[in-house]
Parts: sequence; C-alpha cells; structure tokens
Amino acid sequence: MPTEASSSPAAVWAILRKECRSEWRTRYGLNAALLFAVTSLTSVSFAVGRLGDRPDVLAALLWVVLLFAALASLSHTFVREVEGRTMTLLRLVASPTAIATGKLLFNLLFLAVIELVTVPLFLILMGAPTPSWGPFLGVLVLGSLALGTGATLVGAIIAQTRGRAALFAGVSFPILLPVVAAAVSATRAQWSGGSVAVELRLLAAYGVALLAASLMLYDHLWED
Amino acid sequence: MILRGLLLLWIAAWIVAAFLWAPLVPVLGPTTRVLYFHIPSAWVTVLALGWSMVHSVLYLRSRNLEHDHQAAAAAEIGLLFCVAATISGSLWAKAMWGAYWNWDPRETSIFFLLLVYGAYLALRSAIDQPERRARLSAVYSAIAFVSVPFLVFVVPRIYFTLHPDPLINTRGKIDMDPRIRVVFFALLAGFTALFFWVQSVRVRVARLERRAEER
Amino acid sequence: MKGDLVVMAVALLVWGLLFWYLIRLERRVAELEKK
Amino acid sequence: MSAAAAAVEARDLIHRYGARRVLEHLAFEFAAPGVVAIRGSNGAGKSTLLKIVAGLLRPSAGALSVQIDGRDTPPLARHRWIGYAAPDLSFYPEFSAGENLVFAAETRGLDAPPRAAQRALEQVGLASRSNDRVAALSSGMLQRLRLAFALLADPPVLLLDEPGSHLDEAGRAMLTDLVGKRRTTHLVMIATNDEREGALADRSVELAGRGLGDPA
Repeated sequence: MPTEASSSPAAVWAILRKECRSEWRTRYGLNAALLFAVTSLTSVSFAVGRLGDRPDVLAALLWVVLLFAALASLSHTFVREVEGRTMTLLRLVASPTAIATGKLLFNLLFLAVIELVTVPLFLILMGAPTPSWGPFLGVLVLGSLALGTGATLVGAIIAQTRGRAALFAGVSFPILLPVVAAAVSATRAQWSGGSVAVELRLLAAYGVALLAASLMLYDHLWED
Repeated sequence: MILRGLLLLWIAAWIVAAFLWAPLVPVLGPTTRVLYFHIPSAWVTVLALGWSMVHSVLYLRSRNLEHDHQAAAAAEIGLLFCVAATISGSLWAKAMWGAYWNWDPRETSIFFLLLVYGAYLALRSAIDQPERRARLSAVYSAIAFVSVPFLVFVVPRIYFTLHPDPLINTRGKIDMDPRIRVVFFALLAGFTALFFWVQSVRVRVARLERRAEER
Repeated sequence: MKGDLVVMAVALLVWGLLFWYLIRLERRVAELEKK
Repeated sequence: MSAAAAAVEARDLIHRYGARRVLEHLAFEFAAPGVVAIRGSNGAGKSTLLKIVAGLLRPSAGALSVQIDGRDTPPLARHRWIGYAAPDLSFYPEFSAGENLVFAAETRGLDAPPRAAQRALEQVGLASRSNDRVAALSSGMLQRLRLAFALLADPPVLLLDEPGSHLDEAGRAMLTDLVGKRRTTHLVMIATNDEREGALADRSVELAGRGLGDPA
C-alpha cells in the first residue's frame, strides 16, 4: 500500500533530484541562463566601464542583471512540464505542494549556481570596491531566496498561459520589485559603510510572506 | 433611477461647491481643486484593488464564477481610476514643482499599483478557458495581496531615503479648512458610489458574456 | 475668477457626459438581459 | 495482498468545457472488487470521467467521491490510491523507461523503488527495455509503459483509458491477464469502445453525453 510519502519530504527530495538530473541531462536551462547572465553583464560593463566610485549604480546594475537572469530561467521548470505534458504524471505521484516545493528548491539551487558565476565576474569586470562580505552575502542570500520564491510561484502560473515565458517578466515584476528595491538599497549601503539591518529584515519578512502565500496557493495551481 | 439622479446632482453640486464655496489651500492656490479629483481617484484605485482581491480569495474558496466577475470588473475599473489618479497627480506635480514626475513616494505607490493592475489584466488576457482564467488570476491576485503593502508603503520610503528629494514636499499634512474637508469627503463618497455603480453594470456585462459563451 | 468658472463648467460638462454614457450603457445591458 | 475496499460514487455529476456539456447528471456507485466498463461515443466524456475519479480534474458541479476502507479521499491526495493510464499520459523523454518508473516509485514513497519499477516492467513485458530512452519506444511499448506506471504501487483503484490502444496480440493477452488477476481484489474502471476490452467488465456505465447515464 502506498505510504503517506507522496506529499512528504521523500516526494520533495525525489522531485528535486529529478529536476537536477533532467537539467544535467538536457543542460538547456543552465546554458541559457549562464549565457544570458554573462552577456548582459559584459554588455553592461562594456557600456558603462568601471564604476568603482559609484556604488549606487553598481548596486542597481548587479540586481538588474540578477533579476533578468532569474526571469530568463526560473519559469522553465514548470514550462517544461506543461510543454512535455508530463504534468499529469507528476500530479499522479505527488501532491501539488510537494511538486512546487521540489521545484522551488531546484530554482533556488539554480539561482545560486548562476550567482556563483555572475557575482564574482560582476565585481571584477565592474571594478567594484571590495564589498564588506558579511552584509553583502547576507543581502545576496536573503534577496535570492525572496527572488526565487516569488519567481517560482509566478512561473507556475504563467506556465499555464498562452504566452508562457513571454508574460513572465511583466507579470512577475510587481511581485519581485520589493525584493530588488530592498536588495539594491542594502547593497549600496554595505558599499558605503551604512547599515543593512532594515533591508535585511524587510527581505526576510517579504520572503517568508511569499513562501507562506505559496504554500497556501500551490493546491490551487493545477486543477484542470 | 432616483439613486442615479441623486448621484448626478450630488457630484455636480459638490463640484460647484469646490469652485465657489470652499477656500483655496494657501500654499497650493488654485491647484487645490485638482486634489478634489486626484485623491478620490486614488482612493477608488485602492478600494477597487481591495474589492478585486477579496473576491479573488472568495473565488478560490467557492469556485463560483460570480466572484471572478466581481474581481475582474473591479480590476478593470480600478485601472481606469488608477490612470486618472496618476495623470492628475503628475499634472498637479507639474503645476506645483515644475516636474511631471519626480518619484515622490505617493506617485511611486500609485505607479506601482498601475503595474499590478496591468500585470493582472495581462495575465487574464493570456488565458482562454473561463475556469482556468478565474483560478490563475485569483492566485495572482492573492500573491499581489502580499506584495502590495510592500510596494505601497515600504519601497517608496526606501527609494525616498536613497534620493532625498531636494524639492520641499508640501503634500505632507494639509491643514484642511473645515469647508475644504466637507467638499473633499463629499466627493470621496460620490466617487465611491460611482465605483459601485459602474462595477454593477460591468458585472452584469460579464454575466451576459458568460451566458453567450455557454449557449 | 473667470478662469475658475470655465474650468468648473468643463468639469460639470465632463461629469454630465460620463453620467449620460453610463445611463445609456446600463439601459443597453438591461435590454440584452431580457433577450 | 488484498487491496483495500474501494468504492467510487457519483452523485448528479456535471462537467462542462465552456459551452460543451460533457457529463450531465451522472449518478452511479461501484464498489470493489470488480471490473467496470465506461462506454460511450467519442466526446461522450469517458476520459473526463476518469480524470475526475483520479482527482486530476475538478467537476463543474455535483460530487464524485472515492472511498478507501470507508474513508473519503480528498481529490488532491487521491493519487495515492489510484493507478491511472491514459493516452495523454506522457513520460520524461530525457529519461529511460526504467528511470521514469523509478522516479515515480520514489516520489510515491514506495520502498525499494528500483525493485518496484522492475516488477511493474515485467508485468507488462517491458523488462528488457528498461534502459531504452522513452523517446525511442514504439507506440505499443509506450502504452505498456503507461500500464506499468498505473500498476507501480499496486493501487486499489485502477483507471484505464483505452488501455488496449496500440497493443499487439501479445499485449492484449497481457492486458486481459492483468485485469483478470485483479477482478476479485481490486476495482478496475476501463473507458473503452473496443468490445475486446469491454468484455472484461462485469458492470458498465453508458455515457450518452446527453441523457442520464444510469448503470446498464
């Protein structure tokens, strides 16, 4: 008799591993996202040059690049299921919450990989002053968690629309704007020695609020 | 019909009062009167968004398309009032400070609401099946319910500290002369009644559309 | 003062037009509902 | 291992796709064990009904309940007791047949997923193709894989939508044997117009698509 597992950690873990294996096999998403991040990065640094003395512009550019890298890739995990019509199979082995949680964890992992490449490259290419690592990484982690959670939830919605990924940027922008605004403000502050406490609390609060909303809404995402 | 006639006279009367009876706010001068239109429009924008979000949650619980009609109608009307508020706001800013747009916290908040409305309606236009459109737009509306407080109250304040606005922001707390206050709240009530009237008509249209689709 | 009167007249006119448009719209909807 | 006592009941079940009324005031009750045929012309709603029973689709109105040992199963969790195979069930092309089933077994929380996958493949005669990429499978083999997927957790309720499509003679024999073995322990519902599959049933419901679908 099947156990209670299909909505428990076992299902989430199985789905996460499947997502990683799928991504490793097809490598589609990773290449596209890395290519996107690096090209937008080089075009920015080429156009703007070194900005060591303008931390506010640097902060804005960093998060714009990260935002668009996220927008270019984080809906793919759902779009792929809808286009491959494998959503039926998935819904027959796991609950909506387990499916979405597995995919959320994958998206966060995916975003982390993108940032591992993009952020160091950004700091070097843009000639950014060395960040005060504590606050900088704090903002990066909390910002990415909120960014990933919001993007994943909206990604699950637009995956079921006609335009699919085309709609992703416009529809997710109002949801992701608070994250980017707070992250930019904090990144700027850490470069000029200011405190990031307010923004960090805000990012954490917004991330948790988005996660709570997600967990309540996942059941309503797939029903026809 | 009497109610509608009453609304016609009510708003007309208070427009006249705004021009002939209420005094001008000293600092604002003749531009005071834009506020009689701008602030009620902003109020209806927020009211309509709230109405749409409440009905979205109700739809998710009951799956009754009536709630979806209410949510969609409120969003469409809300968008109209939001555009009106944004334009009247920037015209007023131009008259007051010489710039159509300077990311003043209030302007930023209204503009962000415009983005939310735009995103919601764009999402609806991209889904064909009524049930799926209702369900997914309700889910999005619930997400927006979480992000709007951050968008309206938090982000503009952050931005404001980022770029301390050199211009003095006189729109802080206007000490309203009692007559101004009366006219202002009367028009606020008038606009609210107008919203619910248009909403009722738009919902009836939505019902007709569904009936036509199902025949 | 004269400028005020002009603006007021325009405001009243716009409100009247909008009101008239809504009344006609509502009547049209009522008709369709009967069909 | 005798399956749990399952019962599927419809009360005034209605489903519409926009203007098209697919299921109208459907009412029936089928209790395990046994095999039920769901008959009806194309577009009469056979697949729609199976999707609703499986919890994949929410009916426009009315109620469809699946009881396991007397306890009602909520639609979103119903998949734990359901085996479902239908023509639109697709697999992950980048994985092999075996990998797809192992993933399904892991996610369903079965113990020793590889063994469960292997056992399911053997039952449908696909054991030798475990490592073939799904994209490389013929339509007949793909249909067998769908049946293997449905059998994976040996669920008490088996929902088969046109299970015999694309199957060769050997495949049909396997299907008959597979259903026959479960006749006295499970509840099997087969949506079909094919008499060979219909013959397997001991009860049936006719979807006229327009009138009442009372059991024959």
